[in-house]
Amino acid sequence: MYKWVRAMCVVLAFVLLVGTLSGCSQGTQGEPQGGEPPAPKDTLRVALTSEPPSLTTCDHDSLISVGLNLLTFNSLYKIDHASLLPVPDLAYEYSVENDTEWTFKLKEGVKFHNGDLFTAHDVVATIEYAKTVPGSTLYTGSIKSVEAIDDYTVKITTHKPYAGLLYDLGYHYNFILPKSLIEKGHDFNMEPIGTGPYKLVSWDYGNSLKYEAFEDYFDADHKAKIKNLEFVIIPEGASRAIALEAGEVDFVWEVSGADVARLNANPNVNVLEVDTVDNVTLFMNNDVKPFDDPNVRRAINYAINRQDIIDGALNGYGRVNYSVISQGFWGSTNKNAPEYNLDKAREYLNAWGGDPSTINLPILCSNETRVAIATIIQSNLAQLGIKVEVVPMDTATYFAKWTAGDYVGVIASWSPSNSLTYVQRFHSNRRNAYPGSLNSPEIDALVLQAEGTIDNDARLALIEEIVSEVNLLSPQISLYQSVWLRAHHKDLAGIVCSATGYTAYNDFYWKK
Amino acid sequence: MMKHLFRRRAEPEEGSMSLLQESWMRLLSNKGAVAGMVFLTILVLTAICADLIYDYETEVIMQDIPSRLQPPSLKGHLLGTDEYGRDLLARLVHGSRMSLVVSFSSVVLALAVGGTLGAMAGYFGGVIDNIIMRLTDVLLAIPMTLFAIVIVAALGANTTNLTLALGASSIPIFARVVRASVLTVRQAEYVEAARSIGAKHGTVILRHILPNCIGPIIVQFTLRIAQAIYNTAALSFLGMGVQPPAPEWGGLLASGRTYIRDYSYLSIIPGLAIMSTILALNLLGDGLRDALDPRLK
Amino acid sequence: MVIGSQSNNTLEIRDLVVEYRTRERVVHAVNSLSLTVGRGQTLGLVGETGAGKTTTGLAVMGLIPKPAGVVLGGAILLNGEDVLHKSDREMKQIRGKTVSMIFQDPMSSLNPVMSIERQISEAIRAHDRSLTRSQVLQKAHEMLEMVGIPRDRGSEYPHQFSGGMKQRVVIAMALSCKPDLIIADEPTTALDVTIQAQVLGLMKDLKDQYRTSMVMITHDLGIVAETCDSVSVMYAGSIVEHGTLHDVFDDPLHPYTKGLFGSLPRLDDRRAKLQPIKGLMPDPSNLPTGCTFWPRCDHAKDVCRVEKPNPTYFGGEHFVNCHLFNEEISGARTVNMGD
Amino acid sequence: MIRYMIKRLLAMIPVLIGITFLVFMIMQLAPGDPARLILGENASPEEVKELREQMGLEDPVLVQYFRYMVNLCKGDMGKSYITNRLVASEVAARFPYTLKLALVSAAVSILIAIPLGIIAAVKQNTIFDNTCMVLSLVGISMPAFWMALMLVLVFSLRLGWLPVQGANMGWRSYVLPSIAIGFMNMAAIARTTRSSMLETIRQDYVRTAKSKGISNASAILGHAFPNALIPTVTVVGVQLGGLIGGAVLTETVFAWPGLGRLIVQSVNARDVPMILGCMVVMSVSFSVINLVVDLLYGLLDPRVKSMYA
Repeated sequence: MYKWVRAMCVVLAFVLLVGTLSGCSQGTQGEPQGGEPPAPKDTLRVALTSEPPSLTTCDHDSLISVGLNLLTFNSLYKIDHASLLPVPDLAYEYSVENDTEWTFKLKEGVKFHNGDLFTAHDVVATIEYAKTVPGSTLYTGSIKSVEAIDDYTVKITTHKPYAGLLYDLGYHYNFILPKSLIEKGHDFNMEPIGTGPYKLVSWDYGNSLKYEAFEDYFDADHKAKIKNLEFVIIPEGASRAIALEAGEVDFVWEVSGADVARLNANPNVNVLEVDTVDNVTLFMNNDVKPFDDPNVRRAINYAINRQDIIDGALNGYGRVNYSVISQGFWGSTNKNAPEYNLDKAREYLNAWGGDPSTINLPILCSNETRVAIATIIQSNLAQLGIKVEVVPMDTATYFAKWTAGDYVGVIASWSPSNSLTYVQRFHSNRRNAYPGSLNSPEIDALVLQAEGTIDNDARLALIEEIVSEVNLLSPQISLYQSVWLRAHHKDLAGIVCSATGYTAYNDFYWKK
Repeated sequence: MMKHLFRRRAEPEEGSMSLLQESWMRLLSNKGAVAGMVFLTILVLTAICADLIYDYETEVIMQDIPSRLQPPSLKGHLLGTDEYGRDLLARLVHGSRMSLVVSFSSVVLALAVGGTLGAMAGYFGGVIDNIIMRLTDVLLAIPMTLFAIVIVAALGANTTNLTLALGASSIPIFARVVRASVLTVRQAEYVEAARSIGAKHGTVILRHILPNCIGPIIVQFTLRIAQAIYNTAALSFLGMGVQPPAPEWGGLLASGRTYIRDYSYLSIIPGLAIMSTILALNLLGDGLRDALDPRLK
Repeated sequence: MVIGSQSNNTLEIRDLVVEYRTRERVVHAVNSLSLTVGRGQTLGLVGETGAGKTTTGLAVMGLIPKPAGVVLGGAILLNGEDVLHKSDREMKQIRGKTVSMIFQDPMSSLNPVMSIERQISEAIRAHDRSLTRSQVLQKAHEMLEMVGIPRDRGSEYPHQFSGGMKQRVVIAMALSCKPDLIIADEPTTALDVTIQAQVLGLMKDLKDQYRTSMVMITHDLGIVAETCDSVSVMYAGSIVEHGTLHDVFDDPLHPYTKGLFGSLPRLDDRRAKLQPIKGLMPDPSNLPTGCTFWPRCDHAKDVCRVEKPNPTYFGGEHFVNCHLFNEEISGARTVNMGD
Repeated sequence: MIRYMIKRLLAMIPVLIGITFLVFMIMQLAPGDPARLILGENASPEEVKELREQMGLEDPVLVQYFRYMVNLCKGDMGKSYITNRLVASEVAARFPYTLKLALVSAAVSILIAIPLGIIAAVKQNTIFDNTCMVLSLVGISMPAFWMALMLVLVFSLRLGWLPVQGANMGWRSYVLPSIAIGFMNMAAIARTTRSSMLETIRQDYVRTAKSKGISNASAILGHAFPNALIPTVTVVGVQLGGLIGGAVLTETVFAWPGLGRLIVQSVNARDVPMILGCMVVMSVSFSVINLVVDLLYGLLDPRVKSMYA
């Protein structure tokens, strides 16, 4: 009898629980909670998706870390957020002699956070230090030597004529550190001391980072306008949106597509859609049959419906791209890019001559969005009779397999700052890092030529040529360019978000 | 004390019933355990017949973007659809198979390895016992979930590794249980007798000792399955277990979590499934313990 | 100390009825039981396990386990006051102070995680709040020494004592507030024979010293013979025979009493066969009608199955509840009991 | 007692060596090259090889393990592959968060569960008892991470009372995570307290206590409860140990900056030194909890205490 009562109670508790919860789920979804008073006007709070792996300049390739590096450091030339062109930063002009010797004139009176005065010696020390850091070749490899002509003149010699130098100097590896601290073996990860508009105040691991405006910042136009800058780490998309609505943060660095509608409905919040150069691409292993045949790759390229992917897997937030390079760079072109066309696809398949049903394309995916993309590709290619296998895996395995060349197809993305860096990746010498990528002597020659062309227009023409040639070869298939979503409190102004993913927090200010 | 006296007298003197039958009757008289058993039977049947109910490729895996995120309704999808337009019920049903297979096989694995180790330790004693027990000391000093996570971290996240990891982390518990039971029956007369007529060690363990430790093992087995279901879901929730798009309850919860604000059914329903299964196993486990070991009652 | 006219008796129980009610059944533990214990007297309450002796003792203490146990009727007079109608608060005052109980198993009746001096102090402090902590401790030590335990062992825990020593502690605890009545529930059953004698001797001495009345619950007739002034024989919840020690031992009347003596080995005639009482105690949830003993009685008559017997007195206290004596008092002694 | 403590502490050493060895060896199975992981996709094979030598990865595994242990004794757990930060300082920064949360939830769950268990036992089979027991059965069956999500759903998303995640809102940040972690413990502790109380309130010594004339309440609290505490402490210990493992999930749900989330991040990034560091700290705390529980037995139960001597 008692046991029965107890069993009934269990059932009842269940029903109640389910009832309550589902009741809650259908409950009021009305006004978002805006109870928090607006943030004090001298503080800007930003929600980040994850903790920066590092605050140093030389040991990471993380978008978040570079974004924070930009707060504390400057470079000789920086990549302008709007134009994506190199513009003067710590240097104010440069000149090139016999195509390999670059002389930079440096700004005077620039101070580091620790009070040191910035001079040419800091530049020499920084670049020489960066060259010793493993993994820096991509950014410092072209530089043969650096010397200080005088305190405010520095000469950089490249191994051979190299057009990408200004861009390279704009990468985080070449952000300027004070010589005195480099020599002391200072841990820039704990104390990132540079010349930047903000100083790091504290870092609560896994939780938050606090910055403070650097009063002696040299660039009066870009001096930080908000005194305190605080980053809070909020991994979950919905949580970031809620934090913004509740006034716990003022700026969300990455909004999840699922939250846009709700945030748009909130009068206190603006959502920004930032078109980026982040190119999400299906890489095929060009060493594996039949993907060594450009006809097969082109056929597949023609058969993939990008709009399906953007609608189905991305909540509509993406831009169709057919070219191997991201659109938006100087030198980007769509020439020869295979747009969605099933007839063309069949044509190329016939040119290949094999039986499509023998083609099997396993695609490695590191997250569920990519699984969704691969699934759409699967149904696209089914129309050609090509079989696609969706292979989900954890990031670490995915990464290990990809860099070891142990793959046939893989979805990945890349967002360099300029078209030259982008096309350099089509050179076969990058195959040691990316096994199975393009291997074409003609393209290699063109890339080398472009690297050595200092003249801007001539180089951009060369880049266009490379892109259109590579488009014909179709070594990889661009799927879409990401649209990154940012959101901020409506009183926040001066917001600049670059297509490369960065944000100039020092230009933000509070209205009123 | 009085109560105890009366109970003893009231119990019918039916020596004819075998111990197992008696336990079974006791189990049946426990309503909670019966409820648990009924639930689990239905669940297991569902898992077995999952393919008959929903086709894996077309209904569980295949995305149907136009019908994404439809809330539960009696007309369309009973439990709604997920962010890729897949029927949640279909994924739950197939997810039950995944959860049950992973947890069951991991516990069987743990029982096989842990049981053997425990039996050896208990039966042979001495150095072997010492080595095995120190080993379990080490394993027990690592929180179980963490140990499973480390194994998955090393081997990579997929279903097989998850099973291995969960199995490995339960080994010490079975080793302990079996060893303790073996120790209590090792000295029993029938074991001595079997040994004295020259039966092999293996035979003695398998034929004489293990059947007599079966009670605690069954109880522990049930409770471990509950734990394994939990851990399967937990690791998949962390992205370290079954990888999407394969359905697993914890994985469903993880992907539903993104939509918890507007489509909370995606996170409520899989959680309820996990909870009721564990609840059923706990009820059954408690019932079994009471039934198999009346002294604890 | 003496209140009212009828309180020559420390304890007087009248028609006590106690039941245990569980979901499945009702157990009739004590049925219409009456007994009296005179001042300074010791009454032996004798019977088999399950006869309701302990329940009777607990009823006096007001410690019948609730909610299963229910006192349905009767009266329990302690020094003339009916304890059945006392409030919890009043009962608290009575327990330990007026009546205390020594339980069967010293192993389990001491709290294993509390030092013995604290357990004794607790009893003292419960009835005298005016004492300081050290006075209480002092008293507890005195009690310990009185039962033969050195005071410096007071800070030890029960598991550090042997069974006999533990029972001494229990006795010290029971006597610590000098109660008028002690109910000793098989105080020596759990002890070795040699220790038994010591403990019994101690109890007897202390009882005399304090002029305490006592109910000695036991199934051991030897103990009764050694310690008691009068004896009540209990069967299935009621008294079947009562008398002074001599009455009952020299002249047992009830077939059950005789049976009890018959199941003892006799030293004077070692060849005499033991004559155990046949059968078992009846299920107390399903007692036989009429005389509860008839299913086991060799002399059962038709009337025994139907009617409850009334007491038949044989001068003084001695009475018996049996149909064999109800009608033919004179012939009773000549009844051939089957020898 | 102190000798016993020292003995127990010394006995932890081989167990810790075993744990580190086991975890170290398991992590050797991890595919992928740490050097490649550190350098990223842009490094050349020569650079990778150079770094491998620099890191001593070319040495035999046992040598690597020995070196790790020597460093560990010096308090050096190495550097993270991903962040290049010292593992020791990172772990030291994260551990207090885990510890604080564990302590708060343990304290709350114990303070609630034990009285509930006692009352349920005293009022056995009443509505109160049945409700408690049903709730606790549900409690021990409810996955903590799901519970966490449901709490967030109700109290943060629907009602907006408490923060969704993080540790930045003072005490309000602690409420939901500690409930999520503590509920299961509370259920388990209440169940054990109840069942051991049911046993002890029927013990003879409780009756003895009452026969001395002390009140029912003090008999239960003064006699039954201290004895019932012994099995309860065992369960509390097991549950506290579970807090450490369970932290992984709850901290992930609440983005709590503790060790649990750190280990999940490190696993996802295959950051071996960080995983090892977290495992060492968590296993040590796990062992310390077990030790404390064992010592508590000694305090609660004189029988155990005399066994130490």
